[in-house]
Amino acid sequence: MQAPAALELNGITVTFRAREGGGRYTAVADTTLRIAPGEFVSVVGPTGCGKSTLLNIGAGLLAPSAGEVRVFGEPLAGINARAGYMFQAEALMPWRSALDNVMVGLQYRGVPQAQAREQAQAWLARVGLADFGDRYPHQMSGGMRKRAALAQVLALDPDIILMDEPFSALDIQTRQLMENEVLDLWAAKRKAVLFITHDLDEAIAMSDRVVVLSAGPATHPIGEFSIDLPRPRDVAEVRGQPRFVELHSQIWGVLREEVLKGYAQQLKKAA
Amino acid sequence: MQAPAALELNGITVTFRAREGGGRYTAVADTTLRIAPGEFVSVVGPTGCGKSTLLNIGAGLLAPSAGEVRVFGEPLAGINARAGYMFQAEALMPWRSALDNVMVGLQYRGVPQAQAREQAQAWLARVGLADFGDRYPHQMSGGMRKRAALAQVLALDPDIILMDEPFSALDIQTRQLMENEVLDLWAAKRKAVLFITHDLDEAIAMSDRVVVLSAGPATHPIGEFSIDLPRPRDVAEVRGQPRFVELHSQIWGVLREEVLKGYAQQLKKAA
Amino acid sequence: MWRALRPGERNLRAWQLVVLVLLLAGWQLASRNEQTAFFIGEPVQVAGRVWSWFLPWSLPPNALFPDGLPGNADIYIHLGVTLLETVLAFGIGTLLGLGLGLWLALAPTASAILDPYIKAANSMPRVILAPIFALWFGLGIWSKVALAVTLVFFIVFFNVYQGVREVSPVILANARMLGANHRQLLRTVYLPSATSWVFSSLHTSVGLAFVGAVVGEYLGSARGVGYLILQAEGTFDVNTVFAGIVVLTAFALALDGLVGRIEARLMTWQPRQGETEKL
Amino acid sequence: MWRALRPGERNLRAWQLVVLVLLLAGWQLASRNEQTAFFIGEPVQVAGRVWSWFLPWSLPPNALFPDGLPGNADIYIHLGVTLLETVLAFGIGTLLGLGLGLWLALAPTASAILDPYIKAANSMPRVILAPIFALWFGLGIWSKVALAVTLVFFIVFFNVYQGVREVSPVILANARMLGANHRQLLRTVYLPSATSWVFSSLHTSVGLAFVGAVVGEYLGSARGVGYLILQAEGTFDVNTVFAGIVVLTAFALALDGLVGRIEARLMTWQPRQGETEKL
Amino acid sequence: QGRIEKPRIALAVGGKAAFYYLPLTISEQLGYFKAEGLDVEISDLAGGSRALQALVGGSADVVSGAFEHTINMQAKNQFIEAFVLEGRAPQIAMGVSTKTMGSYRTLKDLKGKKIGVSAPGSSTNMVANLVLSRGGLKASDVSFVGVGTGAGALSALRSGQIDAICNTDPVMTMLEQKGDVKIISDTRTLKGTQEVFGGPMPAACLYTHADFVKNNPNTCQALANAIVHGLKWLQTAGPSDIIKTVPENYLLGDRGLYLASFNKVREAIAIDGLMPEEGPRTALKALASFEPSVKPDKIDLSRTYTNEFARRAKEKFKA
Ligand SMILES: Nc1ncnc2c1ncn2[C@@H]1O[C@H](COP(=O)(O)OP(=O)(O)OP(=O)(O)O)[C@@H](O)[C@H]1O
Ligand SMILES: Nc1ncnc2c1ncn2[C@@H]1O[C@H](COP(=O)(O)OP(=O)(O)OP(=O)(O)O)[C@@H](O)[C@H]1O
Ligand SMILES: [Mg+2]
Ligand SMILES: [Mg+2]
Repeated sequence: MQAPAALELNGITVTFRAREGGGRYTAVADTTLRIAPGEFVSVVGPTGCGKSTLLNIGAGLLAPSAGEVRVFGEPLAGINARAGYMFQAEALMPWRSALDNVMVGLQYRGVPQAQAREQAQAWLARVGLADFGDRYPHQMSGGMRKRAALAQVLALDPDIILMDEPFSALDIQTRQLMENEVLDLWAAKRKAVLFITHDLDEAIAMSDRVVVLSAGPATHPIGEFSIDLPRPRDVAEVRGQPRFVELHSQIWGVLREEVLKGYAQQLKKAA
Repeated sequence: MQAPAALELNGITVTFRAREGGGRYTAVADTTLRIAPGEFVSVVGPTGCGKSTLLNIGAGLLAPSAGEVRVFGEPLAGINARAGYMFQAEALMPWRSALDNVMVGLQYRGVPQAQAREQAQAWLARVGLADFGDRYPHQMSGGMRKRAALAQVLALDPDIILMDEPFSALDIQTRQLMENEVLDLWAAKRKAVLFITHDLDEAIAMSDRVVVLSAGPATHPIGEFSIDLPRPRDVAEVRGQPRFVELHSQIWGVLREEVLKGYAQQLKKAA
Repeated sequence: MWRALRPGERNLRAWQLVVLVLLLAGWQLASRNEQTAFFIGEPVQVAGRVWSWFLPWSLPPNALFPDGLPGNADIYIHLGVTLLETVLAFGIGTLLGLGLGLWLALAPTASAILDPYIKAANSMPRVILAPIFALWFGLGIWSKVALAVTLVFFIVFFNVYQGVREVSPVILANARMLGANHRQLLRTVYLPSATSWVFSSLHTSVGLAFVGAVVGEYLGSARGVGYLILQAEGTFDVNTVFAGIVVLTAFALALDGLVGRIEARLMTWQPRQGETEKL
Repeated sequence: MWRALRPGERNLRAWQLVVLVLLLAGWQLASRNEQTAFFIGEPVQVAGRVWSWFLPWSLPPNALFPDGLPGNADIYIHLGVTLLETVLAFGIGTLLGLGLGLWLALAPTASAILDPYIKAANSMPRVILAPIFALWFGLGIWSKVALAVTLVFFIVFFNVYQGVREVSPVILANARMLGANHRQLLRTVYLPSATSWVFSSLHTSVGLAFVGAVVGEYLGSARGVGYLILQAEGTFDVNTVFAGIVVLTAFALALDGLVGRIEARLMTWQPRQGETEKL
Repeated sequence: QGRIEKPRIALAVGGKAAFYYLPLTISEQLGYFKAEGLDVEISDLAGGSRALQALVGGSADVVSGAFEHTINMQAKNQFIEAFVLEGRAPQIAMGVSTKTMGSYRTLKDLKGKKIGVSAPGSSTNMVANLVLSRGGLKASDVSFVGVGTGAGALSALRSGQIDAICNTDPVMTMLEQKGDVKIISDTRTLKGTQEVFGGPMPAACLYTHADFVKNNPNTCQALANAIVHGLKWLQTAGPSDIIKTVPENYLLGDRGLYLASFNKVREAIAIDGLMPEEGPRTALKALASFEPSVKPDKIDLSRTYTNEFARRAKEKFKA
């Protein structure tokens, strides 16, 4: 018997009611995805294909129109309490300073105030915001807000980590620092990670497996690639390895075709 | 006599009142930047250094603590009416559908309704959203919102285009399509463009000049690189050229050092 | 069994009816006590009064109404007057509140100067002003409209004022960069963004417009539902008083329903929960 | 020259004073007409009345006050009663409005069922309910508190209700993912996010709490500023009526100032304009 | 005299400053309640009917109000008893506007006109009805406007918004003095009352629940004593005494006016607190003609009042 997957999406279909009375839009169709405990899975796909939607399903924030979600073997009803979710959109509370935002999850857990503050401060430091704990979100730059959100999620030490383009607002250098931070954490605690990114390099450098989604509507996985690069990896160095380049061009081939297909559809319709 | 610069930032310093009574934070110090008409300038720098702040100054949304802004030779007071600004944060009106959002600027200009609708629809098609005109922002994916915002700004055909990480939420393929779209537009109409990005490839592939900013606080330019790659360029192809690689490693050298410096400062303080 | 009865979207009306019946039953029970009945009337008698007001058919004496029930159908003129006053007050008060709220929210200096005066005006007991309104506007409908306007206005005003100031700074900056002038900003940014604030205040003020009109009539008039209520109070006819209240309440709910409809139409853009479709 | 006089942050108080003086001058002018003065009083006489109420020193007859000005210092008991009623009503109404608003905003089924009843209750003319309150709460302060609560409650309620529903869905989802339970969501998301809504309603309801207390006293009491006003109206002493209104208004402004302070403290997180420092 | 059962009395009155309730104010000001060992708290309400409501609701023990209320309440099966009379005429006068009805000759001229009353359904409305019925007019031939008993009433008439007014003092005296109205009927005098009501019409009195009277005889006696004491004082008081006794702010800011009004209504003030024999019947007749829900044959007038206390009080203050 296999151990149950940390997160298991079985035949998920998501149909949005497009607008009042109007038609429907099927964002995701019959998608199955399993993430084993301790596995790092990246999802790539053309913009607007349904990646965030899938993550919302996995987090329990959105109920699928069809299909089933299982968390460590249990069917999911309501919020996925074992997951931490870093949203694509900005989700910091504007009425709390950076430090208070990072603390809030710990407070929910009932961690004593002083200890929560200490842990939160340590996390802020790890994402390079040690000096900015007293800033309110509107006083931070876009990248700083993203890092604060990252600290907020990681501080809780969840079993499943869902991340939606966490590093897209960071410069390359900071990005690599953050990537290594996440990889270290992952390596130490063997979390299950579901990671969305547009950066194929990033996806390959970090993951055990990369899943490519088709263009929408009715998105579904069209390719899965096992990344057999040796661990531990340093995200900056791994990019030079020949196996990396090989995987990159394989995945890129699939992805490129898909994006162009989606885009061509669009242009054709527009014409 | 030289023609006046399209946008001229002279010795700009920006100091924020950090919080109630508390100290101040000087984000940008004594920065001078000139963009000639028809010039494409990219700004790169570590996250949180002050890039968006500079753009806000150039747009007239923020008054500098010291220094002066000139637009085509005229000192700027209030909003910069000749500039279009694509924000880093999400700025679509949630109560308007994508199409209405793209139309709104045209409506402000008094373009007749039917014509505005037609133009807006054409722009939506150019950014690959022809089918999504009736979606409200919360019904679009992150990347779709970004593209709608791009269409919103470009539809107005401003003389100066300010863009703050416009493509960071897009997949590589869509991103290149959009980059080419912007380059085509720029080539056809010779706008002055001030472009912020974290992607050095993108900066080099698109610009006439790349400005590197130092880490904050008191950010200021620490390097300027003329990009002498031949035009017209295709952003995907240009990356293969040896001169590209050379420029890349030059700029990268400056930037990398700066980022590490800033980060080290942070970590030291945190320790 | 319990699942079918559980309150939900399906059986909402049914549950509302249950609550209504419970209320009426409680009322009827309470009115068994003579002394209490003196204050709260009896639902059956109240219903009878409403019947006489609206319907032209008399009922012969029966168990519930030992004296029979005349069918006078004589409320329409009173009701018409009160509704007219209410609708006028609601309209005028809302427009004034919107206008002044927008203006002051966008003119910080004027607002800072006038601020204490507006708050002072809001804390004046309106009832005491009634004679002054009667002097200025006569004893016709306009003095009642004026009184009700003073109630509606402030509620709308404060909410519009706050709503405008809550506009997202990024969206505002974006609209300004897109070239919106003052009027356009108002129309395309401030107003849509303040809509939910405005409607929240409208829900409160529908009720208060009625209150204002009735109290105005109550303080001096020749017709209107408030006049009927006052007359009934003078003769200790509490059933008529409550019949008047019931009728007014019904119309207030109708007007509020209208406001709710407009709101729903204007707010389609808002995200709602459960937008995925169950297959 | 004009620049120095131009309204701005500096000379705000001065300008407010100018407006005040203009208002008083207009009042004084209008009161030159005998018939008008009969309704709006004379500012000087009103000031005299306020003097007698508050200060223990008499003035000898003079040009303005041919009969002299007694220094009775006798308002304190009345004022104390009215203030107590107001503060109680404001506190209770706000708490009830907050509580019920939060509850119904978070319990969609209950809110759907109760919705028409709450709106109906809001559209009841409170003046008519006064005798019922007197029945339940006696003629002491509690019946006045009850009346004022019915005014305050609904305003707070509707705003809280709407405010809670306006919470950003992303922030809410984030808090839920971070493991907030119901109570924690309330405390860390719904309440902070609804603060500006709550305060907007508090600004309206400070005034209405006074109105409710005074009207309650006006309808029947043995002391309180509303009682003084009722007495004065019965004897055509319009100056005293306005003196009462002036005194109440001053206190309403003071209470509102307090609310404003708390608001400013709770809302520091909001972006303000002009955060750059001019050197 | 026995122990007072309830020394703390909550007394409700609707519009205390009016002449209608002058005896109450006098007794209060002269400390006669205290002298009887009572601690009376007088709550002023916005109208006589509210005072009655306070009594029924239990928030007041005793009301100073119109005698008709006792009949009204009996029609609703509540037994209320008057135990000392303050006024023997309703002090209501009716006049026509000299401005809009300069050519007034007979009551018939009022057909189709607007008549201001203090409130629809109130005793001023009833008096107006009775006056009109003497001219052969029905209530539906005119329209009644509630104008209150304050400044609003004055301005409504002066600005021509109403053509006639039926109101109490001081409103009527003020209008009369300025020549704004021509009085056509006057129940401030006994003669006018006789004309309008066809008999003596009891007005203000102290009343309370019949049970209360039964259970607190000594308290009622003390109250009656205080009022009768005040009535006695009023018999002999000169204008300067009145001015000195009544609270400063009741004087309308114009002593001359106050005294003029006082002289008009003086006759209407009761002499000894006793209910005249004919009075209740007159009141019932008037009320029944005005209000269909009051059925004369169902009312037991003997239960609406008692003269027992007033009689004893009268004896006490004979000296
Ligand atoms: N509430 C909604 N109502 C209707 N359609 C929606 C809704 N939410 C998302 N969609 C649609 O579902 C599709 C997938 O959206 P999603 O946000 O999952 O894309 P994504 O893959 O995350 O894209 P990106 O890379 O741009 O973030 C899009 O076409 C979007 O328009
Ligand atoms: N309103 C404000 N009050 C105080 N500090 C502010 C405010 N706005 C920005 N800052 C600070 O100014 C600095 C520069 O911010 P800015 O947004 O310009 O950075 P950026 O270069 O755009 O970063 P990113 O790449 O992350 O978007 C940051 O340290 C930020 O915290
Ligand atoms: Mg997404
Ligand atoms: Mg930025």
